[in-house]
Amino acid sequence: MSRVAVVERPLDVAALVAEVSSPTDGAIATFVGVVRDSNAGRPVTGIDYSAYGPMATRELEAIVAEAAAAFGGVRVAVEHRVGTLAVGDASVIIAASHAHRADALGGLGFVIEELKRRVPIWKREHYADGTREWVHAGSSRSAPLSGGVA
Amino acid sequence: MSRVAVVERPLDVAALVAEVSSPTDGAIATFVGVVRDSNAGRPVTGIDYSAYGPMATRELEAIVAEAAAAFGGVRVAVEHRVGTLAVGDASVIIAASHAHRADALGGLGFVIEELKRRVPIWKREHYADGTREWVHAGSSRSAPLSGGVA
Amino acid sequence: MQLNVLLFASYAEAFGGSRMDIALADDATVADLLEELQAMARARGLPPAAVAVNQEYAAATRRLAPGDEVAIIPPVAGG
Amino acid sequence: MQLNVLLFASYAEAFGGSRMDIALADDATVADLLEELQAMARARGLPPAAVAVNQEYAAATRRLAPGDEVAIIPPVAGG
Repeated sequence: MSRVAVVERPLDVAALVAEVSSPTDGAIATFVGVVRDSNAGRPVTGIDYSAYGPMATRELEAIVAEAAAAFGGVRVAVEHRVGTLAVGDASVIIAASHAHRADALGGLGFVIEELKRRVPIWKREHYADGTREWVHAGSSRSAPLSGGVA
Repeated sequence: MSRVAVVERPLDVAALVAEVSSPTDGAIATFVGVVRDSNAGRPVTGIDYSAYGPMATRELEAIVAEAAAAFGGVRVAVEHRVGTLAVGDASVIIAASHAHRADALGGLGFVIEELKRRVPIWKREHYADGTREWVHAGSSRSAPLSGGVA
Repeated sequence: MQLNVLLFASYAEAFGGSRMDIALADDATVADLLEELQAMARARGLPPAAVAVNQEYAAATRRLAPGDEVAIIPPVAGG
Repeated sequence: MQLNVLLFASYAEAFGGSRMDIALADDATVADLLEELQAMARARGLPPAAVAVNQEYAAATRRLAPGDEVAIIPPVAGG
């Protein structure tokens, strides 16, 4: 019922909404992550996203299965884009559909938080001054099952 | 920054996402309410939505202003459709945009709950057996400031 | 004071139109209007309603004036 | 045992490629691999990483085998 993908093309929110919708469902909640023009006060011009593709797909599949178990069988479609994205480009879209809004919204929140916590995807920001930097916001939480290095 | 409307035409999620997006924002959360094919076990074939238009618009404007105050200036677009809708038609779309996802998701949840609680919009369901019925789910909560009748 | 109140949804259907005249004392409040409606609504099996004055939910103690836009708001069901 | 581990993001950049050979004892665990990496990572200013075995996060006590697909997972930043 659910579907996940890591892709190298632009994302389409209307397509994901159409994909998860069903005559039995009254509520579709979506999340669109977008490249923004600054981070921590530094002007950003773009972001390189990269992924450990097969594992990212497996983790996303596990996450949407956990969401369905926790939120009344919520049906979810997730696409994460990789490659070089410009300001305004969508990096991730999640659509969650259910008969009722509580499970659609609950499932949506669960998927975005878990995605950020554990899916092996990385980003390197490009700044207006020409420099680039890896973003390691979630450092400690990214190692749920093994010890850390360094 | 925000915009609300009660309209008599089909709704377009991609248009609302584009409307609220901004180079400063990294997160857009949306909610799509859809006519579903049953309610409380009865097969539904469609819904008539009607509104007290000017007051519905004022209440929606108040709600998005309250959302902005409570969720870091979150920018919201809301469109609610009225008229006769078929199963699968979107009755309401809310799009909430913010630099960060917590405020986009928080603002979205606030707006849908307040909309359902206090915006003067009504629906009459059409059932497969040819009957029609007013839906009065939120009875007691719809009278926040005055006494009830009957 | 003669009020011409706006009706919606189940109330409009039950009373046969989108407006209805109601006679009230000149110093009537929202509570007085609700009391006037109460028996009529109960007889028709209508759910509890609220009152809006000039497009805002009104407190029961609010005084009504002849020029007010007064509306009966049945339980809402948007979304 | 000679392991050929997968590298990503800051680790791939710091070590100059998407793979790296590491020699470990035949009964090595994930913890042993992390210890082996630790000094190299610290010298390069890299953040703490996790280890995945066969595309799943692995517990520190897990035994490594020559055929395993082993990956170093720097702090993730998807979304």
